[in-house]
Amino acid sequence: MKRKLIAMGLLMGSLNTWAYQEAPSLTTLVNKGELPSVDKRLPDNPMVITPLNEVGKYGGIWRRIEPNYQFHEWSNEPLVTLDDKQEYVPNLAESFELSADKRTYRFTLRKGMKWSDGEPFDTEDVDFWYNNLELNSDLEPSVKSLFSSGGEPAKLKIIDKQTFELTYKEANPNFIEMHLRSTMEFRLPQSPKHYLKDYLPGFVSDSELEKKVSDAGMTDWRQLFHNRWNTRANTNPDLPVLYTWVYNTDPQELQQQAIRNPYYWKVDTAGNQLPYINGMSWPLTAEPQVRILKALAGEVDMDRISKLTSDFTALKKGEKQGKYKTRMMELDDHANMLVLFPNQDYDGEDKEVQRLMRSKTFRQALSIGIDRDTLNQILGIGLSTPAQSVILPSSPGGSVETSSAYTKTDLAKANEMLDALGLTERDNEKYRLGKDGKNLTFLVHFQAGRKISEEGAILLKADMDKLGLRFIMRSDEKSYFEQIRRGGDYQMVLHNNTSGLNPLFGANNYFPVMSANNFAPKQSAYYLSSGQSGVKLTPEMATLAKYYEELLNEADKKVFAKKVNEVMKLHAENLWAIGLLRYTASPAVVSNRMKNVPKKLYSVYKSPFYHNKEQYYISE
Amino acid sequence: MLQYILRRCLISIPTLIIISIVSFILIQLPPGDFVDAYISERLIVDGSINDVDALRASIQAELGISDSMIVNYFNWISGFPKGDFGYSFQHQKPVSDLIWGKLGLTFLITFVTLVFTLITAFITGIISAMKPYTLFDYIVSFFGFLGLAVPNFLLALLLMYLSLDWFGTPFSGLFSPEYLNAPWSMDKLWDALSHIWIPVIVVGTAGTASQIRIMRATMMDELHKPYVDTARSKGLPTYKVILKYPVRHAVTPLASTIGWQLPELVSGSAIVAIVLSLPTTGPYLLQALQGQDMYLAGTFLMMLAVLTIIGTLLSDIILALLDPRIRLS
Amino acid sequence: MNDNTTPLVEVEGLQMHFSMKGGAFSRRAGVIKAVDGVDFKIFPNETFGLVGESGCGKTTVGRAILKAMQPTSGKVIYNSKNGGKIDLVPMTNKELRPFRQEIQMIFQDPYSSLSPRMTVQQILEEPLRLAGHADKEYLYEQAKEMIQQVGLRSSHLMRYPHAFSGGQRQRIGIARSLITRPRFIVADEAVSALDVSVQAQILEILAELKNKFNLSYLFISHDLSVVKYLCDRVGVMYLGRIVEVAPTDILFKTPLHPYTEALMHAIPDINERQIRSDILAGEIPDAANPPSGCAFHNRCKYAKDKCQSETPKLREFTDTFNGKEIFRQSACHFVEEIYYK
Amino acid sequence: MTSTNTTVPDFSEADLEKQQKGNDIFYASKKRLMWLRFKQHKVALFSAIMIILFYFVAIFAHFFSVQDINKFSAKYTYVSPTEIHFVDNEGDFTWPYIKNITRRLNMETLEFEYTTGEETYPIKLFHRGYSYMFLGLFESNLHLIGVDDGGVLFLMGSDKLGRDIFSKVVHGARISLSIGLIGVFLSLIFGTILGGISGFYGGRTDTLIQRVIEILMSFPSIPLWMALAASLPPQWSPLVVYFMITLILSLIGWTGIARVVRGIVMRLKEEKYTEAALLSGASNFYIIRKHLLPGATSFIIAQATLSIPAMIIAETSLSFLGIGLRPPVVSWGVLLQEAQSVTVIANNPWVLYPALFVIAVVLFFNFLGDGLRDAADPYMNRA
Amino acid sequence: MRKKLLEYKNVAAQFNTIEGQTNTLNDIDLTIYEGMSLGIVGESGCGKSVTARLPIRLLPEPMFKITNGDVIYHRDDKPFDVLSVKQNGKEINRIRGKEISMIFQEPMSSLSPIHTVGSQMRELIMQHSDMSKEQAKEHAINMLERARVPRAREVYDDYTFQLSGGMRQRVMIAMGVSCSPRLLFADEPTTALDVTIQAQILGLIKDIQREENMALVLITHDLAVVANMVDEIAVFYLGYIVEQGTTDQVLKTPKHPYTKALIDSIPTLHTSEALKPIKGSIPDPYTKITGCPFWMRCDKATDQCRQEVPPFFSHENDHKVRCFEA
Repeated sequence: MKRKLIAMGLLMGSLNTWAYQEAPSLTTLVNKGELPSVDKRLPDNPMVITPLNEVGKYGGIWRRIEPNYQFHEWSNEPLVTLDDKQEYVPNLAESFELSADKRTYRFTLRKGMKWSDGEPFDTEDVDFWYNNLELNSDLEPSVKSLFSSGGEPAKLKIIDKQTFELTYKEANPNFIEMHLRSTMEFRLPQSPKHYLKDYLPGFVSDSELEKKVSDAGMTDWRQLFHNRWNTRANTNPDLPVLYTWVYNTDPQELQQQAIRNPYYWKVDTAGNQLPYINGMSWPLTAEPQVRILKALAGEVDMDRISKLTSDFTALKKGEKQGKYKTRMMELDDHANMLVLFPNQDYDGEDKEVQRLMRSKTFRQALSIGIDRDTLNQILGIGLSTPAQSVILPSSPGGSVETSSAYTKTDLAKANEMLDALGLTERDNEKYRLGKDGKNLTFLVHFQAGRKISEEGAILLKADMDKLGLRFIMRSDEKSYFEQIRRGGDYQMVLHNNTSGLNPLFGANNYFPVMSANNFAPKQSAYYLSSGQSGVKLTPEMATLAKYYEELLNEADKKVFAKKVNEVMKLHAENLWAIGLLRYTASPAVVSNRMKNVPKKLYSVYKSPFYHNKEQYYISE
Repeated sequence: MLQYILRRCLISIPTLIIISIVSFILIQLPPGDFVDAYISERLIVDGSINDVDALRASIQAELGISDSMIVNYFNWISGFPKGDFGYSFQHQKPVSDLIWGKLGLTFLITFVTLVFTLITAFITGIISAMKPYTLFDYIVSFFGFLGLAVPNFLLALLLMYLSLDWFGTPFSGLFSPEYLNAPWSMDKLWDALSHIWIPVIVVGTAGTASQIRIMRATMMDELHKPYVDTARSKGLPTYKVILKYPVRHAVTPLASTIGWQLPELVSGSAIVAIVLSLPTTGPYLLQALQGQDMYLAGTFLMMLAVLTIIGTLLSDIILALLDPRIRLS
Repeated sequence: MNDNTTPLVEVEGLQMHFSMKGGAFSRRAGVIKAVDGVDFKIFPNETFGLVGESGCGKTTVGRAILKAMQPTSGKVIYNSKNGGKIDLVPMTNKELRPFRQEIQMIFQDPYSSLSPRMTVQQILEEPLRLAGHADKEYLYEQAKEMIQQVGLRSSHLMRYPHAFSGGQRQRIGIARSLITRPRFIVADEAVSALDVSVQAQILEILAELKNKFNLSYLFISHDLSVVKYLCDRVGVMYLGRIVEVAPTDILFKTPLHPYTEALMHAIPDINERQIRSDILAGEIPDAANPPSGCAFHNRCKYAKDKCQSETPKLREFTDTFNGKEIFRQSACHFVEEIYYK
Repeated sequence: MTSTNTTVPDFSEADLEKQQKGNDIFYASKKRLMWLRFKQHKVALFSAIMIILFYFVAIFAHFFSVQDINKFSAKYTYVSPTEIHFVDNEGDFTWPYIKNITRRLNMETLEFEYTTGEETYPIKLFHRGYSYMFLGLFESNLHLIGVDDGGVLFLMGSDKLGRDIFSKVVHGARISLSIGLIGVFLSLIFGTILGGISGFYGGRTDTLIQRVIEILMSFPSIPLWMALAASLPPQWSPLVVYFMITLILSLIGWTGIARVVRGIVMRLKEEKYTEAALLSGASNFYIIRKHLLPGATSFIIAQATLSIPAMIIAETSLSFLGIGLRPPVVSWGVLLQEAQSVTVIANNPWVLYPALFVIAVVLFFNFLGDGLRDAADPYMNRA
Repeated sequence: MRKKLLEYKNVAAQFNTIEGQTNTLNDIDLTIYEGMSLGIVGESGCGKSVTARLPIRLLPEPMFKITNGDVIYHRDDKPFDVLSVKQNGKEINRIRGKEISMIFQEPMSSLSPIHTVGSQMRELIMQHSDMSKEQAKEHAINMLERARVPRAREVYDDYTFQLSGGMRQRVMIAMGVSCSPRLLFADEPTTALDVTIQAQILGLIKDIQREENMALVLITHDLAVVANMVDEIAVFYLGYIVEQGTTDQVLKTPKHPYTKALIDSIPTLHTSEALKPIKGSIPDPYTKITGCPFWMRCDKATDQCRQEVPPFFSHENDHKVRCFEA
């Protein structure tokens, strides 16, 4: 009965006659006069969230375990977001419109929205954020791809207090999804003008700024600014934000925490200001082992605990004692956890290696020589799927055929193909000699400390031994591994594919157009620098690059899917990247006291967050 | 005495300078630097950045570092007299804001461990030496050797797991939740001391073994010194003889172990802290080293060395206090 | 070439000063004059005794002559077999090498002076090897002969030093020092560490070998009675200086220096029943801070004002003993007044 | 009764010798004395035998390993140590045999569960198993023990990749034990040379070297290792890294040895027999070669023996932190790194077996070093 | 009649070490009377120090084992068997330092270098009396002055390493007599000292013995030292007393070949006879010797000497000799 009334009230919400409820702790503050009443804190048209199961109760602290530096990632508030069905849902912006030429986005912000310190949030902040921060070459020497097209930054036009337009040079239909998935890059929700301008040259006098910098023990105003802006880590608890919970601990404290944003702009269907949960807390650092132990001890309410599927068992066994449920948290965007990339741009001494890596037959032979089932059994405890390095079959343009091409092990066929390439002679250790009669060695780099890679490397080497191919697996420290990849002179790397849903997010996995491309790094550099550096694109790579440009501007979803499928077919046939296994889910725990938690959990990283985390509540 | 301390301090200065240079070179040895690592990460997130050099220059300017190691070194070292140890790139804070708390806790653990090992070695060493080749002696030396043989990190891991099994909560950290963010007070110190036993046991095991051996050996030597006979010939009861003479003499070599024990303990606490997630220097140093946060790593290394130098100094002073021959000759 | 009137070794103005560094807590520094101008001569086939209490510098003199220490100044003139008179002081280790086999040393401690890792044979052969002999047969023959000379048997050559008693070890030490057929041997407290009965044996051997091999000894000892037994002439040292030199017989009969006199009285004697503790008051002064004038004045019962202010020189005296005229030296201002009254 | 002839016969000796007969201690060399003394130290003797055994097994790692450590098996991940049966179905004692196992994934806990089958496989001695190069000389497939195809023998269980942990331990011993040896060898070279120079020449040289040692010792070793290991050029091959780690360990390890050597050299230099040689015209080189080094050897060996376990522990610690050796290199430290997960300790505790070997070897080395140190100077009581 | 103070009755003792067994003492029969001075003379390893340490049980038991005999201490005319009580027990501690005290050979190592002279003296005085700390200090300074220590009050607060060897031995003596013991053992008190200092110290010991009227046992390897110091002499050889008598008896009319040889082998200052060394050397302590301990070095040894240990014959005026010939 009551719920019905509430539902009716919701319809009248727009009339602004609604009386909202708030958390008891805030009511106390309001009564003391330290905080305006809830109606004055909420925007005129707060975003209404339908609780997953039921309207929750206020209170409690959500004990987490994720490391500190991800706070911004899992707190971010995009302009527009996606729901379960991948439909657009308004968020910061009440509404948005994309122009017919797909170049101009018009966003309308909610009227009366406020930063967590009560200051109003409007297009003035947007202007400051975009023109003074994002396009400030002192802070960002090159414009992020999120805000550029055709080599030029998008133009911001402020229409009024609530409305602004972002105009790209070329058609750019993917901004919404891009800004959703590049949470680290979209920093509007933590860029309040009224606060940050005090630390930016041009807004304060140089001498004043200099004093602030030296008072903080720093030497450059940018050090101070990044510190205030929480750029690389949580360094500033005073920064006003638009988040659900506001970081409010000293960054050096062992136990970090965030408390509710009294000006948070979402309400539930009963008119209760969200979030229900008072705050979050998480340790400054937690070793992988400590995370598991804490989870087992029931000291984590909800979080991903480990990246290793194999940790599931231990967590599962401790459910009763720790009063939690173990769930698999999906990494929906991650296509492949192991991909072998033969470098098409390798131009080193060993021309035989170069010849073979550029041969489609060779790559196909490698692919069918890999025993993916065993890999799956060992690395994914049988829960993974052997797959090529293409997007998920369920994504637009994906298909089972492309995903499973050349994944069936056929040693006889593989050997036959290798023989056909002239690799018939063998040395005294039974390894194949090159066509030139010399020893044939392939050097594969992988990132040290990445368990999947370490174990995968051992298994892969065993498979290659069976083919008579001498693979040397080299583990490299992370920063050096990145350096090798950037240099582009390697033979092969064993790494992952980070783009399973849409080939444009993580385009380096499919197109030779960006840095961090693993199969044609030098051609990518050529493309990226418009011919300034790198190696000219081969025809087949040029084809891929052309597809990329077309997809960037393609707004029609069907055409988009069709073109993606064509790209994937190219990949499945040519195997520039030899995929091994799909990502498996990571074990997570959900405490029995956490309510309104969806069945399906997604990882925070580059995905639509925890679903409506503001409507979770705690009930003992 | 004062003059001696002053002179010892002066002697330490060139040592410190060399240590600072060595520390700095060490952390600069790996190829690439923080800027490189940072750029790499940026490129993974946003692969469309094409002007890497501009990015590098901008970040270098912001961080106030140059390509020249020497310039960076002098920038760093010149701040020391002012208490300015440079800027932490990872934490975006002056190093001086970051290190003291961790060093304090490192010191606390090291100090408590030192006291613990000294007391243990003192008592068991005396008993072992008084009753050599008895069951007690054998048990002590067996456990001593075992302590030496079990790698610290393994012990830490096992204790952590067992504490979950036995007490239902894993041991990690140094404080109860209510004191985590509390300012330092007697209660918090007490709380820390009640948590400190696992790291102390873990770090202390190896050192205790060798100290017991030293104490036992010197006690056995001293027990047969002529002055012990003299003391006995005076008709003093055994306990008075033992405590006043051999024990008093054997304490000196035990005290002199403090000097080299300290670096070992600091090392031990570093690795244990990494396993147990203790907020001491260990994990931060490792993180700083791996992240090539050079000023932070360098300052940590330097401070740890200074800590041990101070330890050696203290141990020398204690020795001088204990032994009039050093003090007066 | 050598007759018994040309000195084999002449020590002239030998000085050995040590600079003293301040200890950890003290900044005290200064110079210890361990040997402060010592002159004496040793003739062929003569045993020259050097006696004095600990810290008087007698051992330092011995080591300086052997060049185990580099003297601060002075000369050590050695009348070598083939090279005539040479001053050892300015010579380098390398230059000294040819003369090493002519000058040897016997050590005090029979335990530390033999390497525990070598057999007796190896120990005995070592000096010969160092002198350039390599023929195994010859080396063995020499070792065998020498071990027999000191009263041990050739079967002992195979043993390690730890199998021997102190006296036997000292014999091995003597054999080692004699194997290169030296002409001059410095024996530093060679019998002090031995038991009374063994001490006598070693003294015997030393005396016999001296005549057999025509040796000269510098015999350093604190024990006047031992010196008396073995030495032809004796020099008495006190605080870095020689205070008296005389042929043994006459020295012990009529000393010409109050210190020698006191020393002799202090030695207990089986045949005497009176402890003479009143003879010498006080203790030996600190070498770093010696008394002014005659260093002995503060313990000397004859001391006068002059002794405090003026350092006495070593003066020559002529005496008659058993009808012969004998030259002797003393460094006392009042020899005439006290002893030739 | 006065003996005036030069030979003073020890004529009591003939009689004495009768009693001493059989007491060969009088003819015993220094080395022999050490050995006699060492033999009395039973624990040390036992440790020495065990250590030799360990090294023997490490050298012939392939022969002693049951399975190829490069062979992994998806069918056998995390198998607990194989149960060896001594009693057949009739209840009679029989030649030890094992039973086959089959795997099933428990979908509830996502855990592999193994059930024992009925097929039996006897454990064979000198079994023909996988083939390998015997010490790099010739191909062989002989192994100490093994079972026929179809059965799997995991003496200490298997790891995540289905590899036999026992075989990995045997292979890991190669690296871990040799790191200790090589590291100590390098430390010995540095330590002996620098300590020797320091003790022999004294003066300023000594002060300088002591200063260097002081500085090195005032660095806490683990942070220093972390810094050094992090500074290894990453492009180096695992083998080079292995040697560099050893070198790093020894760079820090030499200080202890140098101090010992310095002390001994200073003492031996003061020994009168050294002076005797010097006064016979021996050169410095002769003194060092003939008197100082032989005198110091036993102490150095004892000290070195005590340093080896420290190196082994250091290797495991570094590898554990992930800054030392890394898979696919197999060392005990790497094996322990695989065991560092709580999940593993809880579910597959047998992965911790390598730790027992580390502990055992370190214990044995310590006992051995202790025994050697005691035996090093049989004259100690005599002096 | 002299009053017995300490009696050794047929004492035999051994050391059992890893290397073997030594017969350290054999059939020691010795009586010390009140106020007498006795010299025990012998070469190293003859058992003279063990004899001194035995009555106050200062030996490393159980490595040191008494296999036969009794040691009786006569206190208040009540015989007290010192071997019957616990080694470091209360009964022994009552005697140690108070009734029997010792002066050791090396004053350097026999005094702790890290404690002050005062601290080491005071503890002894306070252990055996009811004196307060202050009183004990005054008493100690008094004793130091009696031992002719100059600046006694300052020396009281000095550390022993700051003193010269002679001064240290004076401190030892002052300490040894500070509780007015009835018996003072002086174990080679002057071996480490220079001759001139030796003379001073010997004089001091003799003076103090006379003043305090205590018994003195002076242990030395140097016959000349005892000649000046004691009334009676016991000559030790290989754990046996081979000769015992008044000083004159032993030195002027020695009866045992060893004593004779010993006297002959000492170079003296005032006579000019040739030395007559004893042939051979002292056997290794682990050697088992049958018969007379000296037969191997004795010219007059007979078959009887080789097989039987001679009894300790008493000759005229209590001059005892262990020799068949005498």
